[in-house]
Amino acid sequence: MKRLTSLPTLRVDVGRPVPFVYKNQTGRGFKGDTIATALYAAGVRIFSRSLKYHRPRGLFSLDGESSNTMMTVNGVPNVRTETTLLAEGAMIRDQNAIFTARNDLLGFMDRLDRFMPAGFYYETMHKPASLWPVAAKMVRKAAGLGRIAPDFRFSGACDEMYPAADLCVIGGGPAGMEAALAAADQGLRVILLEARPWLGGSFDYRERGSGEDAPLYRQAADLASRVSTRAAIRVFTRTAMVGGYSDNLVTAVTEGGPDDPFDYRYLEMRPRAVVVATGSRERPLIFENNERPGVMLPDCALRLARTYGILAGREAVFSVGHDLGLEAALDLSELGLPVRAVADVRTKGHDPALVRGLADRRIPFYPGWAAAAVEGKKGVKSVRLASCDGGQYRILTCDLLAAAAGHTPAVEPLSLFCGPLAYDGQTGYFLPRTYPAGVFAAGRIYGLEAPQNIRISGRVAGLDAAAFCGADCRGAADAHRNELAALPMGRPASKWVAFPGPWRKHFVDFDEDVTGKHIRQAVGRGFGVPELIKRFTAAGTGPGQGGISGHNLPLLVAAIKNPSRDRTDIHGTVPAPTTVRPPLRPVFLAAYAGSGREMVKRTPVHDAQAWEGAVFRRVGVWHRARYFSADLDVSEEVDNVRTNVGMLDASTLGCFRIFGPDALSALQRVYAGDMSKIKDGRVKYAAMCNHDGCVIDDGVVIRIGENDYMFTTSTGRAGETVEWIRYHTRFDNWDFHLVNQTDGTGVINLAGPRARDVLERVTDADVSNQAFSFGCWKDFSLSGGIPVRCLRLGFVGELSFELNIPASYMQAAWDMLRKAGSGFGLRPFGVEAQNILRLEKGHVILGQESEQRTNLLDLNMGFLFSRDKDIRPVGADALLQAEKDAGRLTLVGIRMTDSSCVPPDGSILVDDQVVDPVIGYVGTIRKSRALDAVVGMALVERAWTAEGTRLAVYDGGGEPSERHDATVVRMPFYDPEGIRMRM
Amino acid sequence: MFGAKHILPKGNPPLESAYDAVLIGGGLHNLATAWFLAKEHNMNRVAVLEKNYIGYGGAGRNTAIVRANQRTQKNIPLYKEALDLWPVLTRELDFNLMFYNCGNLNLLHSEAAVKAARTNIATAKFLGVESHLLDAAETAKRVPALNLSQKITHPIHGAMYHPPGGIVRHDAVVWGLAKGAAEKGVHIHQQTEALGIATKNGRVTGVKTPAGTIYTPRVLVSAGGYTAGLLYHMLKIKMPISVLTIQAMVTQPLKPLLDHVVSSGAYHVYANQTLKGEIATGAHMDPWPNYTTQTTAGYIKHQAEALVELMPCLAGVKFMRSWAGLADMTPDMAPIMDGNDPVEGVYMNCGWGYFGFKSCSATGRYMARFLATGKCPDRLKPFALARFKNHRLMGETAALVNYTPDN
Amino acid sequence: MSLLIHCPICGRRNGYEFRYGGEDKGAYPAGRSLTPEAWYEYVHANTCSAGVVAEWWCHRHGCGLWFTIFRDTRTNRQVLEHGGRS
Amino acid sequence: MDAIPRRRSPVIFDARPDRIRDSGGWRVVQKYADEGRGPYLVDLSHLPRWDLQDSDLSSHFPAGVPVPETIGACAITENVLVSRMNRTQAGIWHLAPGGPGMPDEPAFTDIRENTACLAVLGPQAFSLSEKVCRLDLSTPGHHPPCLLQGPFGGVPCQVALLENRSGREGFVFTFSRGYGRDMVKALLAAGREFGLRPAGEDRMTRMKDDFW
Repeated sequence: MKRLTSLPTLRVDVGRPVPFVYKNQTGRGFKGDTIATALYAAGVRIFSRSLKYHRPRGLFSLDGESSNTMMTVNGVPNVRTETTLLAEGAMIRDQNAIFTARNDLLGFMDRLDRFMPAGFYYETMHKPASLWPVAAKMVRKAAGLGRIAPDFRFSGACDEMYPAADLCVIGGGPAGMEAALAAADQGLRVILLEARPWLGGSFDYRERGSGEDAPLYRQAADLASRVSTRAAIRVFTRTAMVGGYSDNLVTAVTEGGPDDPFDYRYLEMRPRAVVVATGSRERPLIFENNERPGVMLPDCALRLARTYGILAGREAVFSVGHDLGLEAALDLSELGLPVRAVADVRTKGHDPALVRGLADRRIPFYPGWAAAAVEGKKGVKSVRLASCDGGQYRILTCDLLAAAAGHTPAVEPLSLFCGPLAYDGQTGYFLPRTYPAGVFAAGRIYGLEAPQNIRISGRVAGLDAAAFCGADCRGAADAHRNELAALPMGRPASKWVAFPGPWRKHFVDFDEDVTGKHIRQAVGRGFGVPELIKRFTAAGTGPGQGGISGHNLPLLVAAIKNPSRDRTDIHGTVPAPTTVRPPLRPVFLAAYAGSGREMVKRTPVHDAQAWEGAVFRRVGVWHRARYFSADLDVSEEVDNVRTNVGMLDASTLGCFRIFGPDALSALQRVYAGDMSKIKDGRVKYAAMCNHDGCVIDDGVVIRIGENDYMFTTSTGRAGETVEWIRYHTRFDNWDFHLVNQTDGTGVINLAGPRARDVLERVTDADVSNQAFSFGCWKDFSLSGGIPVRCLRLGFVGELSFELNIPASYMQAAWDMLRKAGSGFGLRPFGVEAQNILRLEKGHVILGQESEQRTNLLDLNMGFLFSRDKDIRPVGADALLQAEKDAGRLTLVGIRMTDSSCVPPDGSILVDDQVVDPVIGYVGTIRKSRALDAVVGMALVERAWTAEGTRLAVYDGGGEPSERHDATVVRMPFYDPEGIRMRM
Repeated sequence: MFGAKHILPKGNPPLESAYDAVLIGGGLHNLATAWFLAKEHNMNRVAVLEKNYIGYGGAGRNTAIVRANQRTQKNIPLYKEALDLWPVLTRELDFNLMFYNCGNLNLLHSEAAVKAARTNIATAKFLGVESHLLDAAETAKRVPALNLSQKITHPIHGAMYHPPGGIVRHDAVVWGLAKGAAEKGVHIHQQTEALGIATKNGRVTGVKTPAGTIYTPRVLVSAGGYTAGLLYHMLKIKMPISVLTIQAMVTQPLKPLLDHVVSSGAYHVYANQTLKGEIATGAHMDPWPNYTTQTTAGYIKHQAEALVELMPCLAGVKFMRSWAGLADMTPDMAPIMDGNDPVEGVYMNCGWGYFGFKSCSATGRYMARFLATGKCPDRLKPFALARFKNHRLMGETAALVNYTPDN
Repeated sequence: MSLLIHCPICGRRNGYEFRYGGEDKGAYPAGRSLTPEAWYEYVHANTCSAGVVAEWWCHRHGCGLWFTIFRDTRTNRQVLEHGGRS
Repeated sequence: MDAIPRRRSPVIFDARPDRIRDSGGWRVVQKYADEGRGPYLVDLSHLPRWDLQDSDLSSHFPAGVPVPETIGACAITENVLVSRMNRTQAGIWHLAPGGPGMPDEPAFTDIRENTACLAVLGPQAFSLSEKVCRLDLSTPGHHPPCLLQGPFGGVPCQVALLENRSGREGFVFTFSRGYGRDMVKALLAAGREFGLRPAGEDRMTRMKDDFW
């Protein structure tokens, strides 16, 4: 097709062809084309087949209001070709058709509509019962539009941005640009979002405005250049708002242009004020076959010509209800499109200049008429126009019907901020009932159509927003408001719904193939409001998200429920439309995911361990080394700790300083035990409970000075500890201070019978058992002056030195110990080896042996609870009350009868003789090489806790009758006297 | 052939001055209770009061996922009975509830998760509910779109596979039960708000509505997220509940890609493909109470980040619609079903969190029995409110919950 | 919805920077030990009000302060800049 | 006994050092071979940082100056930044070597090991920040030097704005040490389009006239 190349409004560069491949044939569009405009220019009229009836669908609008032009591009399904810029070499395919969209073997579905009334699934296919599973599979295969391969990989670059601004203006048309300029004049930092690649809105492609001097496109260009050169205004084009949330949170997605370092950029901002100036679209006209390829909105036909240089047909008929429709008909006629007739449902109130223009061009004009039907299977062959009273009709041949009933404001962004919409009898629009603080609107969204009015309303909104943000400009805003009030209002568009009839092929929603008949059926079955009809018929749930049906659905409901009323006068009975929800337009998951940044903590010896072959796992916010051996039973790591010496990186444990006059009081509040009894140089083991008495953390506390303590927490709790202590002391006005030293404190647990031998080689300090015995702590230096705080603990049950080392020295200390230990068989061990070692000692790991509901007493840790402290600790009341309850799960040690049988962690204990046969849960169970037995810890009902009780373990692998025998045994299993850790 | 009868009552039936039972809340649990009261206990002078439209709350805003692989022996049988009821209800209501038995896969991303799954699997199997552990390769065979790389945030170790589960069309359940109950004489009053519960000498006497007081000897409050607030404001009964918004969203419709319900605790995600071809996904709750049913920007982004990592092909798919509902969470993730305490004749059924849909059929049946006999069925006894003051949390969740200050 | 909270120290911030700390029920009841009922009332029982509620929040990802606000649970909006306690 | 043990920053730049100084075990890169034309990313983790907490902060004079009275305000003296975090707490960060030693008082804690410290300096520093955080660094409401406490790069940070005039942009921030490597990765990825490059310690000192 030859393009119109000399229009001043053109946005394609006809000197720069862009090749593409459509169904194995190469074609060519131009720089600036969308995929759909390029295809349209290449003669493509059927872009897709509809979801249910497989009806042919074509280009209807240009802003993505429906799924009509969704295609598969470069393997990506459901691409909205009408808004997607044509890229060099794009591979374009139809979807949801057998063969092609033009010749779809499923086209017969359209004739089966009688068997598919609204909600037909609910009342069919379930008798007999065996039918449904088969039918469901067929439905599943038939449903869905595009296809994506499981191994598809998205190749685009995505990132994200959180721009700061005082005002965000949504919509870069004349009203939005005026608002941005007015607010910037008042010193606001402004962000302007525009979904199209250029600013200008509806002015961009229009020549005439009633009584204006400069053509509208020139006014748009002038405003755009002023906006673009203002430092205080940041313009984001190709950026569609997708979400709006309370307190003015705005999200948007930018599609990257050729010069951008990204393909999609997710934007999120929270300006103080928002101006919504998204203008209006055309309200689709409902008639028979109103979605045939060849039927499109007048604005779509106009933009095809003025923006892309494409005349949409050879011969056109217009059926409109608004002056812009008349303007489009006249303009297109002047551009060379033969217009056979223009119908307008309004009998009066047209812009006389436009009517005169039509007459001058000898275009027959039918006031009080509308399109009633089109003929033609794969395109428009003729149109039946009828007078709105139904008395007369005329059939006209044409290949293009530009049809709309009037305007519908693009109110969706506003609705996200303002909540439910209500019918406004003046404009026939659905508009917000209330506006939250800081949210303003301007322009055509309010029903303003005269260019001057649109621009002034933008200024008013910009000044109102500035005043809201604290600028001294209320007077200026009011002056413009008065100026606007004095101007004549625009001419209202029609409120026409549809000719009476069964509406069998009158499509209300294109995506879901919902007709007026379906709406009527839904109402008849008791679904009286749009929100329920949406659920019953699926209207508005498709990719267009109500872009086609949003305005018409409530009007149809009102017309159905009030059949006697005049069809142009149903307001007052119009129900609210369905709720608008984000995203306002479909957004790639990749675009939402953005830069996909991941923040995880690494310990200071992460690399050192990786070099030794560590396999890391995420533990809370950290990477921790779980294994060092290739064989995952870690027996070598375990044996080495028992026989030689191992080193474990425990840097992830929480480490805190607490000091100040009331530090002890704070510790007393959160720890169950009595922290006033900590002896100098000694380590105190302690547990924290929640109000329920359930253990949430354990660690050690030492006193490092007057009113000065250090304590440790588990890895998972470190992040919560400061807020936990502050929370539980928030009413006390205590004077104490906390410092989280977790990340700064590297920890190496040097454990095993040769641990002292290794340590003595790197320090001059006396670390003999006499000078430094079990349960003590001591500060000293390693070679070269590395300061360490060393705690003698016994979590793994061997002689252990827990070395707390400043993080920056950790690597040096690790290397030093590694070297010093080479003669003693030193090797690192990971968390899984530690798990086995501590299990053999009967030491609990919270969350592994305990559940959410497990309290301190259930774990046999009553010795950590002090009943008579001055300060009642968190959880004390619950512990005292639960103490008397004999029905609680309690921790026991178990040993498998068959030492070759190792049930997995998480196995259950069962007894068929009781009402509730699951009597316990195995926390951890392992083959112990040191003991040559399989031992574990389990929570069991109190009646099964006595030593020697036989238990049946069921692991869930085989049949429930396949049990393994176990016995309750005393803990610790290994070195019960604790001699080895005291060596 | 079609469209002969109403599904929803057109307009309201007359509001009578007395009923045998008044059910506050027109959601799934009360509609099911009403159905079973009429069907199994011949109690059909029953009113269901709904301040909006039936199915407007959680009934229409849930995952639509059904399963019976909970953790404890108190819970599993209830969900198992609910699962078995879908085909039965489809037949009895003569309404296609569209139970799609595709099976559920719970992805496991750590040794700890595998351990937790073992407990669920063993308990389920022990109680006669099918459930298996799959390794990573077997999991990927069932869901080819999954990312088996070790380099992702939470690498996949395997899955808990639960073949009896699947999805049910939630709106169909609402409409089917409403149609069935109304046919048996139950009065469903839409747009009728319960304003208060009248009591005398510790007994319920009636329910106040804008149209006057309805006299009744028994009232069941089961209004989803609103239940706890109603109990407090009508009767000063304080519940251990936090009401949170839970969100979900769908992608554009696709040809079949996911053959099972897939969920992941570590990523806070479930995803399943609906009969229409959309991938329905969700699971997140912002951890603070509120009664809005609005979605958040943070969540849709989080969901995309998670899914793109878990199933990379979805990066090229678009989200098109999101919504939210209310989840009334308890400290132990198990519901509260109780009655006659502290007010004789007042029953409550709440705290379902995000499990309310999958359980509604069986719960309705037991609550009907409770109301009809005045005696708590054994199955419901463990769910009494008193368990909280007795420090007997249920054990449905192994980990601490993040929406109460108590952790 | 989105959550915007005014921290007494840091000002208006994204709600995800904060951690919810429950309805403001005052200090833990005094006395040596509580009855199970009184304990339940303080620890677990909520009014679950749909309306303006006084509640505790912590600026977890910012200054770390615990403070109270008044928030309308129907709109998810803070209704006063400060709740009075911190 | 033997050589001074090496101390390591949590941050490693993949860039070729041009000039290095040794200081108490730290090997500090003063300059990299190619630092670009800004914005610059500078690692200051090796310099001292102290935490000061007391119910009465007015009795302390870290680096010889009083703690600012207004919460969020900062003072810079002798290349040391003192920030008021809340009623009872202040942060003291050395921005260049050679500052005073930490007072031997219990109210002070040496937190150099707990945190990593990075500076982003030069044109478009704030454009970069918009890609990794929701904090509004560029509002005219801030009066640098001042402190913001909030998530940056997804993790809690203390961010000190040095200057927010256009063309003279800069901020220094600290965060948990364990995130060092991922933070640098995130910043360099976000800053690529602006030309962000690692720069040596000297860059901070050289640019200080822009900031204080």
